[in-house]
Amino acid sequence: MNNSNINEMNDLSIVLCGEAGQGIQTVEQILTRVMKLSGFNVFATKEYMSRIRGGANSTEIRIASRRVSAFVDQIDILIPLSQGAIKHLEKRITPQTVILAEKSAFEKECLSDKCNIINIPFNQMATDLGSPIYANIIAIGAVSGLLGLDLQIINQFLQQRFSTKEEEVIRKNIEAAEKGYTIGVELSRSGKVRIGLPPSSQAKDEIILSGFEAVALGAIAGGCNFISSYPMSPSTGVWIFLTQHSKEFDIITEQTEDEISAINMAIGAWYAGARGMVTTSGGGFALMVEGLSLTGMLETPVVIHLGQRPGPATGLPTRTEQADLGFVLHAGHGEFPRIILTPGTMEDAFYLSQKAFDLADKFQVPVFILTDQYFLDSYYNLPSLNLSDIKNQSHVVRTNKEYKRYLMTENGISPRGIPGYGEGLVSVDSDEHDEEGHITEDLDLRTKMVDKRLKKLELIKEETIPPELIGNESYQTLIIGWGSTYHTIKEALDILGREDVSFLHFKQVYPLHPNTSDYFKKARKVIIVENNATSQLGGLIKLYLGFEIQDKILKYNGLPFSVEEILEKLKNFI
Amino acid sequence: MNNSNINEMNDLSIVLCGEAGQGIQTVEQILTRVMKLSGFNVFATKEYMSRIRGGANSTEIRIASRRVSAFVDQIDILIPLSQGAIKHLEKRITPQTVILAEKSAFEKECLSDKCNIINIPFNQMATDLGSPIYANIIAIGAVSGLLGLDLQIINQFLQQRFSTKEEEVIRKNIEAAEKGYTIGVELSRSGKVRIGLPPSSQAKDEIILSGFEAVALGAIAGGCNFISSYPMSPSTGVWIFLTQHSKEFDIITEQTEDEISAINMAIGAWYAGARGMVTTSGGGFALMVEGLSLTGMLETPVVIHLGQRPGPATGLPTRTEQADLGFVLHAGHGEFPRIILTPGTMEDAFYLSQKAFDLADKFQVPVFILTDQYFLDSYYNLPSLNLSDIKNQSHVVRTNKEYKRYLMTENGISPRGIPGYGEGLVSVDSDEHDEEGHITEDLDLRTKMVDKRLKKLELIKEETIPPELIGNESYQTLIIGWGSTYHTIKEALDILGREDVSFLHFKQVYPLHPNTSDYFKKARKVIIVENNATSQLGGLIKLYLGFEIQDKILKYNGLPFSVEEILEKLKNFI
Amino acid sequence: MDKKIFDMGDIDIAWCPGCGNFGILNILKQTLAELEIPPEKLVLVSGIGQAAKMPHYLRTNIFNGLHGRSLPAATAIKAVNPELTVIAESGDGCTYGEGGNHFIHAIRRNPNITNIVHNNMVYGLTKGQASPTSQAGFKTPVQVDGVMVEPFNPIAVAVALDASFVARAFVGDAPKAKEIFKKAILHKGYALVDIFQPCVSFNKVNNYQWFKEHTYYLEESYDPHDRNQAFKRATEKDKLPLGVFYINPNKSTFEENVGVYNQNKEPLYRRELDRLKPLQNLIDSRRKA
Amino acid sequence: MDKKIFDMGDIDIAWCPGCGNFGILNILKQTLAELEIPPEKLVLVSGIGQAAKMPHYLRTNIFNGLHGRSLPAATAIKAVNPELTVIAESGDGCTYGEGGNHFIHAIRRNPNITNIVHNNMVYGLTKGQASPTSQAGFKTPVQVDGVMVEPFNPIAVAVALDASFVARAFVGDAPKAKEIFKKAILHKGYALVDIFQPCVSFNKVNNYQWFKEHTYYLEESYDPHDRNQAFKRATEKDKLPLGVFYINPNKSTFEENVGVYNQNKEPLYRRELDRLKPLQNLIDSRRKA
Ligand SMILES: Cc1ncc(C[n+]2csc(CCOP(=O)(O)OP(=O)(O)O)c2C)c(N)n1
Ligand SMILES: Cc1ncc(C[n+]2csc(CCOP(=O)(O)OP(=O)(O)O)c2C)c(N)n1
Ligand code: SF4
Ligand code: SF4
Ligand SMILES: [Mg+2]
Ligand SMILES: [Mg+2]
Repeated sequence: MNNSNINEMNDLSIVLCGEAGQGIQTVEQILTRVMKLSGFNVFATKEYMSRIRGGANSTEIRIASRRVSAFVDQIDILIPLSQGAIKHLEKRITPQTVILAEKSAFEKECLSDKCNIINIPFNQMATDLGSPIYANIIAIGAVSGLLGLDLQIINQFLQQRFSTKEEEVIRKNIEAAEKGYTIGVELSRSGKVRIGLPPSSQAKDEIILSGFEAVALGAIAGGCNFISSYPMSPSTGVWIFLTQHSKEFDIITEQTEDEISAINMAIGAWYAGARGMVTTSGGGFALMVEGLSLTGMLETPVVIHLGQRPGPATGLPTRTEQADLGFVLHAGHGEFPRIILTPGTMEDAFYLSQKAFDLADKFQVPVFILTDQYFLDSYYNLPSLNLSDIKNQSHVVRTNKEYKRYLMTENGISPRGIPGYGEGLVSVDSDEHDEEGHITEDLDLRTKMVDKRLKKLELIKEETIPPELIGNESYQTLIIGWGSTYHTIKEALDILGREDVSFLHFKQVYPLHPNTSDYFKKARKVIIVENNATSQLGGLIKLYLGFEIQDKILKYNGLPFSVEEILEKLKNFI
Repeated sequence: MNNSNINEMNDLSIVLCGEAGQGIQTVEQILTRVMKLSGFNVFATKEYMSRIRGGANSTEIRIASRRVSAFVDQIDILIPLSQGAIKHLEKRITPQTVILAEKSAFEKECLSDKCNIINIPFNQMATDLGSPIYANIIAIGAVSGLLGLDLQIINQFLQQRFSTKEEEVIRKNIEAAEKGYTIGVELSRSGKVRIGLPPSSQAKDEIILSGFEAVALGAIAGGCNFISSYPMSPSTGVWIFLTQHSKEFDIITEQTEDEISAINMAIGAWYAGARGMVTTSGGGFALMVEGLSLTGMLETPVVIHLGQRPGPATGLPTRTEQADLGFVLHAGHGEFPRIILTPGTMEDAFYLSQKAFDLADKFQVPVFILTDQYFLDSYYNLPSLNLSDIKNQSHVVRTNKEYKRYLMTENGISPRGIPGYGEGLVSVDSDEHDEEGHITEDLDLRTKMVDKRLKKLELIKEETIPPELIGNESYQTLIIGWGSTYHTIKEALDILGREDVSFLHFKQVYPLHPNTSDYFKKARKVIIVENNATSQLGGLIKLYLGFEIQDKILKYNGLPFSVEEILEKLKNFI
Repeated sequence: MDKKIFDMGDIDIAWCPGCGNFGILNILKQTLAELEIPPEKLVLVSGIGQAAKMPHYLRTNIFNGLHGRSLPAATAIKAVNPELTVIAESGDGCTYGEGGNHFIHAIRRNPNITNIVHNNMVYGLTKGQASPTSQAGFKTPVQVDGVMVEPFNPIAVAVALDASFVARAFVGDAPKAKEIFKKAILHKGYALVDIFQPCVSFNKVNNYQWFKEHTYYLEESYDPHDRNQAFKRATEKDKLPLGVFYINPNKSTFEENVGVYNQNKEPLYRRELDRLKPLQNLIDSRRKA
Repeated sequence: MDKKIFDMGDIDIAWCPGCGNFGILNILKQTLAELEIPPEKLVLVSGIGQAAKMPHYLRTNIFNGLHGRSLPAATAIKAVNPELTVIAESGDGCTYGEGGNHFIHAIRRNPNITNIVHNNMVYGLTKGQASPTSQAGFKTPVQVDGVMVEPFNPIAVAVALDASFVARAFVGDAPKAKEIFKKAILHKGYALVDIFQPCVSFNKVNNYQWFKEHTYYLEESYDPHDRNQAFKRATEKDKLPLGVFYINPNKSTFEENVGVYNQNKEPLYRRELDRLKPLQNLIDSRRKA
């Protein structure tokens, strides 16, 4: 076997692959934290099957000197944790991939000569230590050794992490890490595997955030104090996070009997003075559509986090897709405005989720935070989140005796009172209603009420988050993307390094910012990238800007785009 | 008071207005039938409040020598049945409107000099006959007398209609009709009210059909043998009709606990070999959206009749609107094909509803029949329905041992088996699945399955019903409409009488017929008419044809367009 | 308190003359007045149907939501502001048909709200289809051969769900109905009052007379704390008992369970929206872990 | 019949090793074999969840629909083709949570189907949230202080709804469970079997041991025809009885009630699609009326 010199670039991709329930998540967590504490930038993402045990799941961890935040196909180091792992990743394994594994156990999966297995008897070593469960920690140690980390950092971290465990357990884990570490160092020293990856001190003190954490933290920042939901992958993480911090932040959190109840509770909560949200996925949201229409008529704010996954119906519950945009845009009978936010970065997710509550409250409309499994389940380090500009304003008014919930105003927004605050009465009604909120059959009033509700869209446009242009202002080719593809496209373009190609990322897809057309007019060529089969943002752009995008890069097998994939597909076009 | 010469045109509009529960419907039914039997063409439509008793509801009955099938503002004869009726119709009453009423009772509602009340002491006369309930029949008699009908026809009809009642009741009713008739004849003879309206023998033997009857009959023609629904205005009529004829046609009809159950039952019914449908309105359909997505994944046929009414939410439950098109087009998470039919005439409703079942069965997709309250609650006479071309083909196959429900085929359509018919097994699955219908995590197969499902859309396009062009091929101006506005726009254009203005009516709005663009290219000016606030078909045309329609005639107060309104608005544009 | 305080003034009520809903409106106003509940502190929550129009006819805060969905909204309103008296009111179809799942789970959740169900054994607003409580044999335009199944028994189901308060009333006996309403509102926890209400337009079978003949009151000595006993009485068929069937006083309420009122009794709207300091701490904690 | 006829061959089963679902799969195969039900004449209908994957592991016709919606689909399938044996099978969350309303109304409708509910007192597939049947105090990532309410009691509710067959089984006792399955499938009408099934991954409390200790069988002499008695036994708390709680043999089935089989026993798919002659008559009748 030849010696392996892994990328002279400042970037390493480690993939762990094994069965569900085998502890991949623990390895992933420890490894990313230890790497960050050692001064590396980290990124992790996972793909997994819809099952609790067995199958083949994998996590990719990127470790780099510069920031990394996107999925790559490349595997520099593969650590297979169970049979079938190598087969599962077949397409991504190259002769450059170093496989750290018990050779005898995995050799038979290597059908090609691509398999560069460095034999490490993880299991034997673990058993020697007293139990096979130490194998994972040995692997962590080995990688750390390869990278030449400071063993102290690892030991400290393990100590802290297992602090609730018995002394013996801690000791064994540290011992396991050290055993692995020695092997790693040895591999590196012997030249068998050589990794040239300088740490960058910047990362050390940064925070690590996943998509679901960023959304949840943003919700807290936005004053969320009520969440009613029904479990559904991949959206449940947001709710779990909020629940686990519900005491610190006075959040009512309730598991409902179904999604219909969830949305109606959230609406009731806003009515009574809370800032409520729901978190769900496409199928759960399908059950909330009537409730969505209710918010349109009641002019109740509501925040809906929708983590997309491949449909139709149950589809691929644990996979990713961006195929619910058209649905969300048109959901609900009747006509009423809405806002759709589509964060691309952890910062986006945080600030937009915060803003979602303010927008909902201010305009009395439903606001969507549209993410996907890939986004929610990925994480990386970032400097921090700046809270200094966050100031939530409650748009609730104290009512007086003359209060009318649907007072006709010039801009269509009626001051929103809540019951019990002031002397007035607050009446909201799902029927067409008069200014007081009482059911009406006055058909002239009906027209006025429709106009009043729709008018708000113009106001909303004034506060629309413009798309972000990444790259040169004077581009010839413009790449379009939205939501979770942000970092992947950005990294691909970085690599492409073409001055004339820029990237326009939409963080709010509806309503579109009034100046959006300008970007299209300037471009000679426009290419859209979407994780769906029918180019839904393309449709939206055609509908609202009249601009038809011919060149499309679409993917809908349940996996996110990789940087390489974007790069290659782009090359076909430009 | 001046004498009234009502239209020398061949057309008379009679409006009855009164409280809910006052028997307007009976008057309307008898009057239209008697008129038709006397050789007049008839059209009737109603507008009513969401209540069971009280309020102010009205029915318009048009009687004409030529065919009439659209709502007009004009009121030639008004018969107010209760206090408030004149006020309710204020805007439509002109000095030419002849009001047949007890003067003393209604005079005070006449604030303007527009009120031309011909005093007929209906109540007194009825009381003289023994009960005020005969007032309505007296009114029927009066109108018949005015028009110079054959009294025999009226008497015969009443005899038949009340045949289950006691002899005495029949006699009294006939007597009441005769009393009214005498007054009518007298009014006519005296010249107080003169109506020049020749009957046309063609109508006599024709059938009268309402929108909901036409849809229901079409469903029967399409082999519908299962309907599961939950009551919701204005869609319930279809279901009631099917239920009332369920014995003749072997139809399983079930009231479900909610709309979710309704759609899932209909899907289960198709799976097991029935032809199922649901009927609902926007709010009920909102609850079926997850089920819709299920049909997308299972590739189960289903037929959904959706009678539109104004939203959002409960909105105006008994009114009309065309504002659920965008919703229906994009409803459901994930991506899958569908078909949306939008009948404009009773013939359309019948033939398209029949065809809906065949299309659903053939392409294994959900098919929508999109109507609205105005359409469902209107009726007129038509020659008949031609059944000779109707031949339903069951697309169900007998399975053999090797049967695979999702067999990959060239055109994307897998032969559909049903359990218990043949030796094969039929497995359907809401998860992404393999050819056999079993859950899969094979992501390459996923892509193939998405392609397979979406591919069907191309086939569907080949069978799309093209839009109907009414008027000259060589138009300058093209009016666009869909669904229920058919007759109204048509009549307005008839009156307008411009050679250069034609009307393109969409009976299928999705997918669009491949040649549709041609119509737009030829037009100098395009004007779209929609009963909604945001021009939803306009959006669809922009999305799929890239053609933006600037000139819009929109209405969204809960009422249908009238012929005059279209005419007037058109004049602003051309 | 004068019950006039709840009057809406000169409005047009969409119910049919003679409808039992008028009586319930009246009884409810009287109850609220006697309990001295000010309109500003009360929220009437309803779904869609004839019964569900009630909130429009009683001057107070109202939340007239979707058909079948009154209970989730009412539960949340009470949880967010426990200072409010919350009454969810709707029809039998709305509550037991479309809303059946919420009915089950609201009972389990046990918010301190009152649930008044106008049981006319029919779908009124949609013109007379069978409701879950329609009696077997009841004919309608879509039950052409009559209802084939036994009526849904909300009392028995509520007892099976160990509801904290379960009662049945009849609008034809206003004084007794008022007493039941009072007990229900004063009860801490979810309180169901299924109230028989004749629909004069679409239910010609179960009219005032029928209800009078087919009901009687649970005897004075009846102890509503025995669940098995309650079930037995709830399933009687010849005559339907009226009164309070069951009380379980040992259940904590949803508002107690949600936790946010353990230390701080303020309703949510009176609390700070910005919790930046603990948020900063939480964010900072991500530096290490 | 050999139960192997239902084997799927060499497939990858997505359940965790040791999961109670394996036992249920086995018991069901055995039951079907002993009842000689051919795979072609059987339809397994399910929702979504771990339990709901069952149909994929048993060779027959399957309809794996939406979470919570197995019962409407199963009801319709049976109604459209009564020659099929239809079993609706899903988890506790699917059936009593998301599907709660269908549970109530399917019981009322009484289709001749069997409803097997894998009751592991947890949401398995979504990784361990509480289900309606989770015991009070059960801690999960979203019930951080433990479940605050009493578990949903499907047996008591089914009895309250006068279900035609109500039983509870435990997968840990295969022979007895099989007998209960058999009775349920042979029963004419809706038959509920709530079967205790340990979830080894997410429910560490209610494991095999716990179920063994907390259950016992209704005595031989127990008469399942007494509804009050059934309710009483259904609400026992210390130990949960197993067996057939309640049978109401007097209910007509949904298929009987729908009417289309009164004269003609053929399933719908074997009937003519074109009914043009009566249709022509019906149309013609509109000439006069
Ligand atoms: C989702 C939905 N489905 C159906 C309807 C139509 N609908 C309005 S009221 C009603 C039934 C009302 O019956 P009930 O709740 O018993 O009230 P009642 O009118 O008898 O007082 C129905 C089915 C609706 N508004 N929304
Ligand atoms: C509408 C909808 N909401 C939520 C989900 C997510 N979901 C899948 S399975 C499940 C719970 C499963 O619990 P249970 O029915 O008890 O089955 P188990 O996995 O425990 O066997 C949920 C909530 C879904 N698929 N569809
Ligand atoms: S329809 Fe029945 S319930 Fe509705 S208002 Fe009239 S009488 Fe009352
Ligand atoms: S998660 Fe629980 S129920 Fe699901 S397969 Fe694993 S042990 Fe069984
Ligand atoms: Mg009712
Ligand atoms: Mg479960």
